[in-house]
Amino acid sequence: MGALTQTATDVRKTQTNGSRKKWRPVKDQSKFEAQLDPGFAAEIAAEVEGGELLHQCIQCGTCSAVCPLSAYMDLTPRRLIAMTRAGVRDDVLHSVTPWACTSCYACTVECPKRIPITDIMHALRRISMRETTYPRRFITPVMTRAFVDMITDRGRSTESWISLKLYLKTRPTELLKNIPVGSRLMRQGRLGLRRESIEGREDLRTMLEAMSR
Amino acid sequence: MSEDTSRPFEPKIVAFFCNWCTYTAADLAGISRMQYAPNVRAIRLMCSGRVDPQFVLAAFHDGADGVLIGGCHPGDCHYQEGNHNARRRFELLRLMLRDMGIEDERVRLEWISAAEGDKVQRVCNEMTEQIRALGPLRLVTVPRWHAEEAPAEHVELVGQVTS
Amino acid sequence: MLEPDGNGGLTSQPISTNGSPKIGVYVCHCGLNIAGKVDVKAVVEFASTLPNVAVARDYKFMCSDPGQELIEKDLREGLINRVVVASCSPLMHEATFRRATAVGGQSPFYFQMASIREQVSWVVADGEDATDKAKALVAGAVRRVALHEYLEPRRADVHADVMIVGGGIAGIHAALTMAEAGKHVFLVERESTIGGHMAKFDKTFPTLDCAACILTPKMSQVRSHPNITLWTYSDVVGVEGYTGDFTVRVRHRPRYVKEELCTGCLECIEKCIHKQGKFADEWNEGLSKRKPIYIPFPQATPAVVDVDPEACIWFKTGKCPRTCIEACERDAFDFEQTETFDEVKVGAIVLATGFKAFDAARMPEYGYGLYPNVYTSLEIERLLNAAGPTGGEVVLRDGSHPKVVGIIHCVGSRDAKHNLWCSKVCCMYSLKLAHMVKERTGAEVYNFYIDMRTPGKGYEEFYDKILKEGVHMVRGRVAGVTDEAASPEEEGRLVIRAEDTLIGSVRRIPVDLVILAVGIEPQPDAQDVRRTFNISTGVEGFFTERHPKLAPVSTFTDGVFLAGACQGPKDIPETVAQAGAAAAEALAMVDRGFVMLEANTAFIDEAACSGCKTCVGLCPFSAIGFDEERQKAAVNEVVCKGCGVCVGACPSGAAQQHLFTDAQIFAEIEGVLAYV
Amino acid sequence: MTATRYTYYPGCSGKGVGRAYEESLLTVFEHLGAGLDELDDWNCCGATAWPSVDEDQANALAARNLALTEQRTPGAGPVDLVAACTGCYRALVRAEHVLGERGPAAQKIGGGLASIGLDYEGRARARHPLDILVNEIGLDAISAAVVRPLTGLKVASYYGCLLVRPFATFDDQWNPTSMDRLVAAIGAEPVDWPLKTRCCGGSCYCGGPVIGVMPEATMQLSYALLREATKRGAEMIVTICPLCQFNMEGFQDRMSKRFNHPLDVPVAFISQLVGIALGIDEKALGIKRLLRWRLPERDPIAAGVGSAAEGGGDARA
Repeated sequence: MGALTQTATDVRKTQTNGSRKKWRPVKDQSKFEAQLDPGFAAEIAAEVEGGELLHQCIQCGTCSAVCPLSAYMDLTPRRLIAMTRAGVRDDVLHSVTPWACTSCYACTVECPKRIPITDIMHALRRISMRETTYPRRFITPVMTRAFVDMITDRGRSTESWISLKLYLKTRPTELLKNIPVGSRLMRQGRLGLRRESIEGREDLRTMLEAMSR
Repeated sequence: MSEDTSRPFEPKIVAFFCNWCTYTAADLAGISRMQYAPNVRAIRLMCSGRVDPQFVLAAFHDGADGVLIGGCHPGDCHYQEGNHNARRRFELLRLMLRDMGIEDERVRLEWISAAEGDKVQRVCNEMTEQIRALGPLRLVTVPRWHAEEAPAEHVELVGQVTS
Repeated sequence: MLEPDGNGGLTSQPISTNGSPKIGVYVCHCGLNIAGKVDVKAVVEFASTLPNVAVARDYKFMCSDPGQELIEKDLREGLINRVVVASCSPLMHEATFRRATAVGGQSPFYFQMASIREQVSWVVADGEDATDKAKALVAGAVRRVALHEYLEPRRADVHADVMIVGGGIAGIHAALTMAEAGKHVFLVERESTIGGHMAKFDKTFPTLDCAACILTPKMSQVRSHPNITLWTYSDVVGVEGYTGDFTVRVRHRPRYVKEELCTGCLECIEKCIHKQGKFADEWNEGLSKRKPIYIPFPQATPAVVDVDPEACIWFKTGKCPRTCIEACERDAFDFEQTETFDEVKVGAIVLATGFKAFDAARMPEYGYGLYPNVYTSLEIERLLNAAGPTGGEVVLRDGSHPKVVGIIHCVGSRDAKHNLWCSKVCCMYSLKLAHMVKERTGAEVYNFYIDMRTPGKGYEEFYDKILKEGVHMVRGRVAGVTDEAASPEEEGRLVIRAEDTLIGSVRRIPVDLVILAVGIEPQPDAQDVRRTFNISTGVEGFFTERHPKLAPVSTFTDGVFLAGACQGPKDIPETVAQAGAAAAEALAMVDRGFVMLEANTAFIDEAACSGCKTCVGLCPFSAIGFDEERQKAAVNEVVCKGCGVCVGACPSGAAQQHLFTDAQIFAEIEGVLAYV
Repeated sequence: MTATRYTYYPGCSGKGVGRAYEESLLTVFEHLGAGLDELDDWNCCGATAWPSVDEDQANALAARNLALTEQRTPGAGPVDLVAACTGCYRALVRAEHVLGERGPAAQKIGGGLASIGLDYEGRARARHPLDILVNEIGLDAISAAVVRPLTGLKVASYYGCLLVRPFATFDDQWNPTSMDRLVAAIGAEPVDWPLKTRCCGGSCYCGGPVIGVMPEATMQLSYALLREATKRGAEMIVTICPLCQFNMEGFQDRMSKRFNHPLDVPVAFISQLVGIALGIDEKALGIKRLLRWRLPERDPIAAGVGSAAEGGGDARA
């Protein structure tokens, strides 16, 4: 196959082929007012500079359409904003969407209402870290924690250590798949095992502690 | 005027708004239900160029803690250049007020177009905040050019400065 | 007579007075608009304690007939001789209550208003604060009105002619309405032909009648109407005077052809030494080429050719056989033409300067200017137009026909990065274009919209018809147009990326032609026009009407009226309706023959005038003269516009302003501060 | 050329997967008479991970580096901090913005800095090396110094997310061109393409790329870039972000299998390519650290062309 006919996505006409799916009972999906948290939007707005703009969202979907990762999210960014505004706190904080965000800021820049969507994603991550609602078996929250711990301790990050630790912890199979690349990187001096560190480690801790007070 | 010490200090601000731009902007703020500090009391003039420095002094004399003058943006004056006159006069007035020990924050000149209801809101709120922080107007020093006549009451000041 | 009051200010001794002041204070509830926040009873009680107050009352709606009758009755019965109404803004109802005061038998200027709605109940959060502020404003008005003096209302004659600026459908309709009523109309258009944007369209929604068929008869009527002077290639460069008596200076730019001689035979275009069109034809949005000598479109009015000096060889090099001149049997060419000016007096002015279409290149994500097959809606209008560059065929740049077409709504509209407002017409014209493109090409058409807005007579029905025709509607704002192909069917095509928000997934839709439904924005020179005519614009740049609901065609400058999209986005039916309204209001004024002017002119107290001449130089209208012999300044009250700049500057307090004397303002200052 | 020296912030990746970036930048700057001096005891910028824990702390981390830069260069004037990694660059610019607004967040961050005896006066500004190369050293000076013009080499410039988002500091947000202009200045042929700033999936996240998290998504995203660039004739992709470079370069074998599309596209740092054109030794540019590298056969290093260019350069100098 020549390069020109290559596609990133397997685009085929969907055919049912008479295949059947197993019936599973569907739970009551209606949202009762009592289940919603009317203060959730305000909670987010307080976390993020300009966050109150989410009240002005017109649900145009630009964020979802520019998002490079939206295809892999359980809720598109637009839906996440709508649910935040409606106060569907539980579902939002359990969503994988904020964790799939790569912080590329395309949504923030393109939003016709200037809603700081990326920063809202970060805020949702913070809350879901605090309340440990982040998705299980998903590496990013764990990695974030490990990264923050490493910087708090040493002031700089050493990629090899974090990657190794986390692959071992969460995705051993991925580690295996990436061994060829990893070993080449090591040979080429791009993946060392020497742990980076700064002299002002004490300073850094003092500063961070001063700020968490 | 007796000062009620049981209530926290609430500044009184007299505003002179030109009919065409700033007064209309204040109407717009009203129509748009923009809430702002109740401390500003607006007096409508046809043009900011009508503001006589005496008005400002009279306001301070009569108990105002601040004076706000609102006119059209430069180039937008309904009467061609009344706002330029207002500005020139304002600069001189400010120098004089400084000598009297009146802080800069207590007098303010703002260009607010008929479309800028939000600016009325912002300026009124800002000014109220600033003056609340400064506290009530107290004339501590006497203008330089009247030093020999001290102690001067501000009743006299108004007369002396302007006559 | 003005005398120093020992306070540095001056006390007014009215020249003529109606006796010692007996003031009536009337506090309006305005339903719950005021009473819902302000304790009206408390304000009335407070007012009754103020000096000179004889009567204090409250009423549900002071502006209603019974409300006004309260005032009139108290005046007639002699209970009061001055009036304070505490209600809405004076810009709203001052005239109403002045009239009531006059009906009650006093000079209408024995009246002062306290705005306790716009200034108080609508902007103060706390009820107690609001009541206090209302009291202060009432006190200011009471103190001031005691010093009001007897004034005669001023009357001025109105010039019977009118001017209309802008020859689009709004200007055309207003001009014809007034001309039919027998007024002489000067219609000034900056382009070489009238017709405006409407003349470029093929069909109009929702009826799909042909734009030219309904517009061109009106255009020729303008041309032939004995009461209309049509000036194309012209603009207004200066306006002086005031309502009823404006002097307008108009510049005529050279078109190098004598309009009165040219018959529009177009022989000269044929004979131009350029055998082919070579220059972008603005009328066709640059989609075709024209010669240096051209006529925008066959029904251009006036049907006179234009010479483009930027393109014409004669103008550029001075070397050309000028075959055009030879071809002209009427000897209509005049290559020496220069700018000329006219100055006319008119009583009223209608501004109908229209809009500008949003420049699609400002949104690079849609690829306009980058991908040849991304068009703006105006370009498609030209392609659809039988008189357009393709004779009405919708074709791609390579001449082929599109099989799939995407129409992107809200381009430049509802976008904080560009224009915040909804342009109002795009939903409907996009549906129209969808229908016509589908009809002409048989293509599949996708409309990408944020919200569908189809309010209007027959509009929702039109939407329904389009849905029935099978046009695809995708609810989602398009994030981008790209030629990046991610699947075989996308190869070589443009791909539109949008979230279909109703199914909750991002869709990539390959199309051959993209139409950008560009929005409406103010003309780029709207700010200059605003200054010339002394009116205002909103932050977005559209001209501001006097009142958004109750005075939608007049402005704060008396005698200047608005019609069409220069005041805000509008479709054709609305524009025509507004143009008719503007014409009617201008007519009402012109027909009456006189206007009442504000009494707030300046005057000089000769006894106090020191002859320093400060005021003379300051007056922007040269209304102050100086009597050298007596060394006194004097105000010409006819010319004075009542700004009070001279009054503010007069070092001796000799210059004063009716209704805004120093004494009155000092009293108001004291009033707003002394009590609450 | 006068010797201008800049304070330099390598970022964690500059010492790891982006080592070749650092090596080539240092060499190329030195060669062009503009040295880079590493900021003493710099710390991690906070990346995009720290804001997921605490936004103010993230900005404080970045701000410590800005404050150290000011401390290093006393005076009243502005002082530049050249941040190589795009992610670090954005984090530093963001801290500048937040501190510049003087709001409550700025106060909190200022308090943090004060607790370790530091202060950010607002003099230090983050600069991107691309900005310095194009707008300070200048394209004219660079093309004058070219000894090995890369004539005919088709290069797609990949800018990544964070150079122009959310802050577009020195280039256009929708269509940045500074790298393309640089490519043209060294004689190569820039390939115009629509994905210059589309996310590569690598996530500028110093803990490691997203491929570990969502391998399928990441491969789709980087594959789209490689496919589109090569489809438009690019023989090489150049970039300015260590993680983008790694992500596009490192997984080509896996992508080839996944998408049944043989891929072998060199992905280099722009500084490496500039270095090659300037005639700098490959070793000093860290070329061997790349997983795949090749200049096309028609490599115009032929003596005639090379010396002609050199002559031109001399004439200008």
